[in-house]
Amino acid sequence: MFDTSILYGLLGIVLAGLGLHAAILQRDVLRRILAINILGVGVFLVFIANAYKGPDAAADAVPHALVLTGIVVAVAATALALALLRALNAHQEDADRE
Amino acid sequence: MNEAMALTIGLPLLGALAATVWPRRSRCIGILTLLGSGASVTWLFALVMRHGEAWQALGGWQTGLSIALHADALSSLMLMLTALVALAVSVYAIRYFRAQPDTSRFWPLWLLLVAALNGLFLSADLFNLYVTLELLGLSAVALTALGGKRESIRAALRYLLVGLLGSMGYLAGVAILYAAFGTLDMRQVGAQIGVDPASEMALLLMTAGLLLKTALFPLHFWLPAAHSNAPAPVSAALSALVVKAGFYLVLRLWSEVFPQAISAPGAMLIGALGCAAILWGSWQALQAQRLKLLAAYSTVAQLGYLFVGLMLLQLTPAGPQRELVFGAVILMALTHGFAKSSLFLAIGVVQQHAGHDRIAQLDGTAQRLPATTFAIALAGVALIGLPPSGAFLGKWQLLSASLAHGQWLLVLVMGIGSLLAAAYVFRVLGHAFGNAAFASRPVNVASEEWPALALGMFATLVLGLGSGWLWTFIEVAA
Amino acid sequence: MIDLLSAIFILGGLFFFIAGTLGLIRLPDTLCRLHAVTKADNLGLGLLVLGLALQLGDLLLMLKVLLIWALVLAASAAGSQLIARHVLDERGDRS
Amino acid sequence: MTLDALLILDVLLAALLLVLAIAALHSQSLRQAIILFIVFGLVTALVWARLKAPDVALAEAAIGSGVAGALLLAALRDRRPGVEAGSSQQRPAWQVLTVTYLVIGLTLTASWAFLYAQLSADAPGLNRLVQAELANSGVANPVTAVLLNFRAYDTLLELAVLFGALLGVLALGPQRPAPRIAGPVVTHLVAWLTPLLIVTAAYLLWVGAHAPGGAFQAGALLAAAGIIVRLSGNPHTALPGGIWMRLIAVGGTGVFLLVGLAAMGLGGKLLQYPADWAGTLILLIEVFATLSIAASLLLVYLGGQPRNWAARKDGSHV
Repeated sequence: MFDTSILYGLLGIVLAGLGLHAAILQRDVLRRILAINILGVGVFLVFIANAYKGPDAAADAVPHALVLTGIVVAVAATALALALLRALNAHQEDADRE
Repeated sequence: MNEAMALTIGLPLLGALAATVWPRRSRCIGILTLLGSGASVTWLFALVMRHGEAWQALGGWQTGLSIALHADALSSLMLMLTALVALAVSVYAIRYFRAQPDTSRFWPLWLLLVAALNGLFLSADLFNLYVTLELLGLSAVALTALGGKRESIRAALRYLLVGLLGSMGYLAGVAILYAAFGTLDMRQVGAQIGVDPASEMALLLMTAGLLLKTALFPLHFWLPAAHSNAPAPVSAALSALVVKAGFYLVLRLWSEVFPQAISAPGAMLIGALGCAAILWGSWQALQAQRLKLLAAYSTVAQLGYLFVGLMLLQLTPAGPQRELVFGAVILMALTHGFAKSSLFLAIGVVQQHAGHDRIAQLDGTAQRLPATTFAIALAGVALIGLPPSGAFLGKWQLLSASLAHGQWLLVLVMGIGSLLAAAYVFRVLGHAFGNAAFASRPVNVASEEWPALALGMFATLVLGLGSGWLWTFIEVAA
Repeated sequence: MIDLLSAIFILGGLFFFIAGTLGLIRLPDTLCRLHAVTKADNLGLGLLVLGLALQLGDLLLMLKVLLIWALVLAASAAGSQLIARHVLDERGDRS
Repeated sequence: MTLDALLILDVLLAALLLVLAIAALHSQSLRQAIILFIVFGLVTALVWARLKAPDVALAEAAIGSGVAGALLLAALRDRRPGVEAGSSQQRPAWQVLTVTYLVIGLTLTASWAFLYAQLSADAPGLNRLVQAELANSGVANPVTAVLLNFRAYDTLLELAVLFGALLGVLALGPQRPAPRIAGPVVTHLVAWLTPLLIVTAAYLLWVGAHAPGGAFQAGALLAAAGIIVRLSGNPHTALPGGIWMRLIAVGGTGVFLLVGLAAMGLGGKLLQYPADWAGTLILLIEVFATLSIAASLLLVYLGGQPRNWAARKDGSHV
């Protein structure tokens, strides 16, 4: 049996796998941050794909709310990571100047 | 009961907000709200002691639709540990962060961290736990970076990325559980867990994510840098409380949500990793040149004991024997919480007075900082597991459980671990009591030295002598 | 009749999009590419929006769709101006 | 539309998303990677819309792709040009192979577990409960009902997470210098786009009670207005200084928590709104949450503590 939920759910798992792979293997911090964000989208996709109950039925609202929460948490974490990266670069520049 | 739970989480959160709005009052606000939430933890503790486990669905909606909070023996003991360590660390932090930009940066984040810990210990909802994990992770990272040095920022960034990977693993497990069982409530999920692909995959993903956050060997690679480069009060909280939160969650999930899905080889694997952590962490602690690094590696080792305990817990069938092991694991976790925070605070005092924390150059510390050296000794007694510390009884129970299962290897590993711990503790004390190159007058700043001392006393004396009461409490509240 | 008209508009819009994309890939330098892409945005999206608006049958919804077109137009005009200026700046630096 | 046409759309969207993810993760230039990631976010928003999750689609477009994209591009600009730390080093082949095989194995077992969960376990989910209680929740949009009533505690802590990230960013140092003044075209565009964004944000906030939208989407749009004002080279971001800025930043979490505690004081449980007041209280919480979210995202975009953050009422600095 083939249906939309399964297609998108599997897509989510593959995206999560790609993100995980890059998050472990990439060396550049900015690229790791991108990878973790893509991993996150993959996990969110599993939630939303499961919430989809077909073209005629109402979708499950609870996973939608969870993913909304997840998106905000992800952007908060990304912002903190980028600020740390900026502070680290500033230190690096000071060190280079000396 | 409702009120006690809500205030335990709400007061520190409210304090974090107030300390942000009025930065010049942040210290005062911080101490007051921590006293308040400590009082509500005590209240909750008393209620659990009298009535047993407590459970409530927030918002007044039926369970499943809304988020549930619960308090039982395990969570109220962890809350109590958090409240006491947080108070002691705060008293120390008053002096440590007395310069202005630091004060108003530390307190809001610190209160947020306490709120996250309290929320995590009280939550009974799998997705809500993810949110508390992230709140805990982000505030811990921000606090680690407060040192401002390049090393602390680098360690904080790595800590953040690792923590995010860990919570994503956890969240992926939650997604699969929701797809399979259609609920996020711990009890409702636990009732449906079986030996099926969804349950086992969720168990794997959630455990792996949490082990990354709890730094079980070989996933500990981020911990020494983060814990040794953070400011002293933050190191104390990270080692004593934040990694414990991850362990608490593994313990909670394994014993209440997933017991059906855990296989014996899985439990053995965790135990084996715990053994490796004990040996590797103790060995690295012995090699460390700096006190803070020693303390951080010792945390890696001590976490190993907790996971060995978790394995023994899985192997022991339900009954009074299992309750003994359960109590032993909690006792070990509590003792390490008090001992390690005591050690980190004491190291902070030494570092501020000596200007460094290189072990080889600490001769004469005992003469200048007698109370702090005593605190290090007390913490050391608990880390080695000598009587009368709580760890002695905990280890004793774990050893007898290992013997009961015929696990001779475990006995050997724990023996070697204790010897190594003794070696690294006495290495530090040996230098501290060594002849001073210069004998300055003894320093006595009470608010700086007594928090470490009080925490050390708790680890060795109170938990050791009061441990019989602990098992009664666990029995009553279960 | 309306269906036929909107089909023509949408197909026309698609044609411009494909042409713009081809231009983006094949043309030699940034300014030429910019030219191709803005054509696709303005004309392609305009035709697409027209075709869709005919299908809606609700005046308010039609206005909303047209507003989207106007916003994209303004944004792409400002964006391509910025890109072009950046290109010119870089050329100026090099010479 | 027939089912087959939808299937083609599904397969195309899935393939596009996959290609974009791979390209974003493995493109040579970092700038390209970030731009591809933003496009990836926009296509993700399309997928959410396709899967009947319009609230999530709006949030993804505004926050996941919009604000996150702006943050990433700003981070890119912080770097010294030409330096791509670590990109020259290669990991040893055995590491790459081990990780690749482990991740492939994990992906396959996870797929199997998901298929099992989807096909055999077939859980009904919580939607039945949501629909049954929707009439008592004070709002008509089920997602808003879950976010601000049924699972309001999650949302409270989520606001706290955003607040924590903000505190962390502010503690790391002063904000970035403003970019140089943009040309007249951009300045004019910003001048009439900003009011439009503010109006749209207010609309999204209001409409969230019964249709897709709500505090998070509205807050992100408001933040976007501030970001483009900033990007046009204007040093001001319309944020008030000193205690007012701090009050706005904590207001969302604060009002939420106080309402929750007050509800408990009236004899209910934490966050148990009195039935008649639910709609009003939710709107009140959402208004403050929107302002807080907008201020937090904007401050986080500025990358550090603005000079007037810690100012006292009389304008002097702490």
